[in-house]
Amino acid sequence: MHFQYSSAEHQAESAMSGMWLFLAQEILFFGALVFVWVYCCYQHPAGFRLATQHANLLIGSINTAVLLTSSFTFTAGLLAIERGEPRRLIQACFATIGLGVVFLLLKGVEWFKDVGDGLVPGAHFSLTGPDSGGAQIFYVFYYVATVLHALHMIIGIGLVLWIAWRARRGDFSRAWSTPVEVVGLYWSFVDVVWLTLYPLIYLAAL
Amino acid sequence: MSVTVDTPRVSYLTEENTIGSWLLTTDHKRIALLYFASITGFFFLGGIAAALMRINLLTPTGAIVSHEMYNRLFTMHGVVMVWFFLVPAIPVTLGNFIVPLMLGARDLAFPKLNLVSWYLFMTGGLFATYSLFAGGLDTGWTFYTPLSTDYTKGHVVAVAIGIFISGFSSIATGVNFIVSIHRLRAPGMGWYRMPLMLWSLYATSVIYVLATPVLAMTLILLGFETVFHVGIFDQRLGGDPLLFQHLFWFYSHPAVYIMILPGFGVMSEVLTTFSQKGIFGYKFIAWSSVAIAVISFFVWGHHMFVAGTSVYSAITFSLLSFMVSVPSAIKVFNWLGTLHKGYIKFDAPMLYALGFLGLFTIGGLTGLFVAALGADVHLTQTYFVVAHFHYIMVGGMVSAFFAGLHYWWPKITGRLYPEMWARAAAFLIFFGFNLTFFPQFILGYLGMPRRYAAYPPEFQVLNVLSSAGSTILAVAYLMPVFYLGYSLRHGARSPSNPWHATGLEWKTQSPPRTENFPIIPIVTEPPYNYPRPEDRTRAA
Amino acid sequence: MTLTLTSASVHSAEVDALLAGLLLMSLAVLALVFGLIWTYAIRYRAGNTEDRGAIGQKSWRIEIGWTVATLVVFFALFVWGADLYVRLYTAPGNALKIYVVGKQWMWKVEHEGGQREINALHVPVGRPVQLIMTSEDVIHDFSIPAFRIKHDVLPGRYEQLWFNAQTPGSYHLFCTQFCGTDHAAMIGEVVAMQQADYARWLTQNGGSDTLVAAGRDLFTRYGCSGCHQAGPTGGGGTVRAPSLNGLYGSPVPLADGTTVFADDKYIRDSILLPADQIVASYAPVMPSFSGQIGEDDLIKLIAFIKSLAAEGPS
Amino acid sequence: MSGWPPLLVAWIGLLVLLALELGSALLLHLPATASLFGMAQAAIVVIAFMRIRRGSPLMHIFGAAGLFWLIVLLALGNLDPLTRTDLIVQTTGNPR
Repeated sequence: MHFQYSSAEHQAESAMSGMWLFLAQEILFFGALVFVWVYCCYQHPAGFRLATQHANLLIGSINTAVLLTSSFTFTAGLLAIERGEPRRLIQACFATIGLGVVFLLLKGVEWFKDVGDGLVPGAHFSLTGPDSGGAQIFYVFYYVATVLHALHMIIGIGLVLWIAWRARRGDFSRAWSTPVEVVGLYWSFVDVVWLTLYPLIYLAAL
Repeated sequence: MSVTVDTPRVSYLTEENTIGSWLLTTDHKRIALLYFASITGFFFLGGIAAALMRINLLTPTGAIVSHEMYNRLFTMHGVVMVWFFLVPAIPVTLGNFIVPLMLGARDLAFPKLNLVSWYLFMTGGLFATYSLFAGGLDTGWTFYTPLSTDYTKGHVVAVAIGIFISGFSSIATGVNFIVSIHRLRAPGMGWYRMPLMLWSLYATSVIYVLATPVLAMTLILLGFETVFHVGIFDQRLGGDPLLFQHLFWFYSHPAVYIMILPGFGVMSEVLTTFSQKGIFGYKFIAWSSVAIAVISFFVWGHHMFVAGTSVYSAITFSLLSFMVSVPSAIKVFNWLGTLHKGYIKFDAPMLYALGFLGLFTIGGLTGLFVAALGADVHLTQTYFVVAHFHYIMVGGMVSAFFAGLHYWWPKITGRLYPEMWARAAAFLIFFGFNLTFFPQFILGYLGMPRRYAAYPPEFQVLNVLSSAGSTILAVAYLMPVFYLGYSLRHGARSPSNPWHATGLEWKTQSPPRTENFPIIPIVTEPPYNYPRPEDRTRAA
Repeated sequence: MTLTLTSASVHSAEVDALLAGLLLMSLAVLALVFGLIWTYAIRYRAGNTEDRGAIGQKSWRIEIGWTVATLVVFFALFVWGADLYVRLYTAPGNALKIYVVGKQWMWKVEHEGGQREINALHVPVGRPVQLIMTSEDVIHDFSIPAFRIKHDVLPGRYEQLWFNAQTPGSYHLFCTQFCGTDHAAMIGEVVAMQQADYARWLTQNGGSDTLVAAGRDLFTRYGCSGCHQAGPTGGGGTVRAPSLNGLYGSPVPLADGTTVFADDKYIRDSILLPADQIVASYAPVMPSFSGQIGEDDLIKLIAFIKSLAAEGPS
Repeated sequence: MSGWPPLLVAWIGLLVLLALELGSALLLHLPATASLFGMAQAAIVVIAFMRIRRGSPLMHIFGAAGLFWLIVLLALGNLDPLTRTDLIVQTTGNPR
């Protein structure tokens, strides 16, 4: 406990508030991207429709389910430690990490296929025709959004690993599990970001 | 009130003095000093660029540098001054030092994050300045596309990365301040018992946290566009150059209020102390800070009145721009009300503060000229705009910074500075500033465009006048370096409350101990609880 | 040292009036603020033992008072400025059209009669002039301080600016949007002339061709006439493409069921990105001319196609 | 909301919503519905996994502030492109 706090509870709630404020910042960060998406989609509706038809809906949908499940497993781990079961928390952490890695692997496969199909904005973009310009802008948005989301996932996996390590050291107990809760907020928020991106990328302009 | 000069043997300055103890400190006061050193460096770097520009403009054809060099100079001046001086200046130095002391807390909510934010700032700052020197950049600090993405030879991406990294330091500081103000107030300190400095830093932090991420995303897209030429901002590929301007100004207009809001906070502290009288209209000043933080997000379109946006958008943003100036006007009136029936003393911080009041009022009023659509068409992109925002940012913000620096100097260092030198510098800054920038209003009205390395000869007289003023201003800005430096070793020891001010920071020793308060104070009275004039008369 | 700027157009006096209004209001506020600072500084200095009496307890009436006063004044200024702005940018229908292309770092001007000039613009007084402007590279800004007008010139779009010059004379023309190394050299001259002088200037600088004639030449040279019918006799050998007679200013039904209005931008887009808007019942066979036709040639082609409006649909 | 059962219900609900989202997009082709489903899912995550109802008022304020400023960005940012009119050059004697 830092010397500026009066109690552990005081510090815990400050940490939680800090994370929520950080998430508000994240809303604006990804929100700017959604703004760009809306702005450009309005100017190139046909191009965005064309591009959406070439997005990999199958992998995208599986990944959504994977991510939702990972959020579920981590929250289950949080419930476990709040009942004083650190072993269960560690198991939940590894389940979460596993699902996160599956998500990233599938994402990698998707990117690999996209690149193979020539869906890279630039001179060799494979979707030709009148709506090519709009479709390219869509794919810029697609790559920026998915890469940034994947970076958040990688940071999240690191944080969950850290939680598992501290849980093994016996840092958490029924009385005190603030870091688990803070990391849970972050992990679920990354989930929320994906739930916003998923319809925009794969469905909205279908 | 009796003044005892206690000479504390132990303070945050003396506790441990290894290099490691400074570079790895989590003490907010030491981090503030680290920031002081860096900010000063960036200020003089940006200042040198400005001085060279003013020398160049002595003759119509450009006295010393080529057009290309001139363009690089104003880009460096803009980038360094905006992101590495003005935006962080007051919050990370004075704010970092004073927020926990004012709250009656022992540190900020997240001390390690505070240190990380300094390292992020230095990483970004050094990276950006290195790129500015190594390759040069000639896009102006605004990076307008497609000039920046397709036509310039400079290091756009490198500078953007530098700004991007230091942006996270702003976010970290903002999160730290907001959570600290919510969670670490001393017992008894309700919201309306907080000093107004805290209100304005709170409002600043809101903008830090919610506007900076948009800039971060904008810079990512700008970098993408520059490297891969993907077409978000490129009209030839179906993009829209105005989209960049929308994104850029969504951050950069609120950023203007990041620069001036902390200055408002310093004003409220200094004016009450040197009037020895409570603030006039506490709640109005407090809530006008919050109102500015909110409305400042609604007005960015006024940078684009002649840029090709829709007429409806222009009219909406013009109306909202007028609205944002109302809370600023309320503040000025309330400060005047504070002087009324006070016991005014003219120490150096007060002189800087009165200078601020005058210069900021001029800056604010000329802002109305460019908010009024029909007038903006003529004045925008000219020296009128240059003069307007320098009145706010240099006349206003830098004056407030100096006011705050002198005001809290005894608390920070435990020493008093040479008063006469400080007063002389305050006068010289006011005079030099007006001589530099007032002619630019006229130049702007006459139509001289900004960012011109050379100009038609009829503008020369006013330009020479402005350059002459800038030499005075340069000397005036150097003076504090010497006399404040002198006071560090030779200044008289300061008592804990040299100005007879209220506020928790004056209740602890000067300089404070690492833990600020041996016992956490309990607040039992409103801020600025100076004796009322009628009570003084009765007592006398 | 001159401290005044010539007021040379119909609107410059109006802008000056607005500026004067703003200046008066500012001076009043400044007088108040500086006056109060000085008064209080002298009267309430710490050493002065003057009886300060009691300070009022309730301040909210004063607060509401000055807030409302500020709001009212600001709103009036807003309306004044917005009204002027709308008129500054709404060109009358009968304006003389002149075409402007900005590029790093010069202004190219083309008159309807084919006269071309660089970094100079000759205009008649007493007659509305509308500039149709575009850029070949970065964003520029066309600014004439003596007329109190300016507007950004964007690549890929036509922007417009209009004025009605009143006083004959020669005035500065600046680029006021930073556009690269020689931004400061992108200066030109606007020459406002009596209408008779302007007419003489036009004939003396007659140019070889009018814009329309030059456009007709280009129409053949770029091979447009191979497919499109233009004029009573010209072109349209194999009827694969829509006729251009009477096209300008008329509604065009598109293949996707929508209808667009054939204006300058539509024609420009159709040349550069023909596949974007396919005319109903035609095959999308036209190649893109993006990157092959410069902005000044586009202006001539559009002028030519525009001239076909009079032919009526055939 | 605490304990296992509500958590499980939330998870199943999320997957059902995902299926509905996918189905409606593929069958109905209404652009807005997918985003609505996405928002509903996000709300469930925020309530069930991020446990917003247990949070202090402060956390609610922070979250709401993020959303509010996002709406400002989207609303005012799209004002210009949605109302922009391309230049229509009027000609004299135009047969229109």
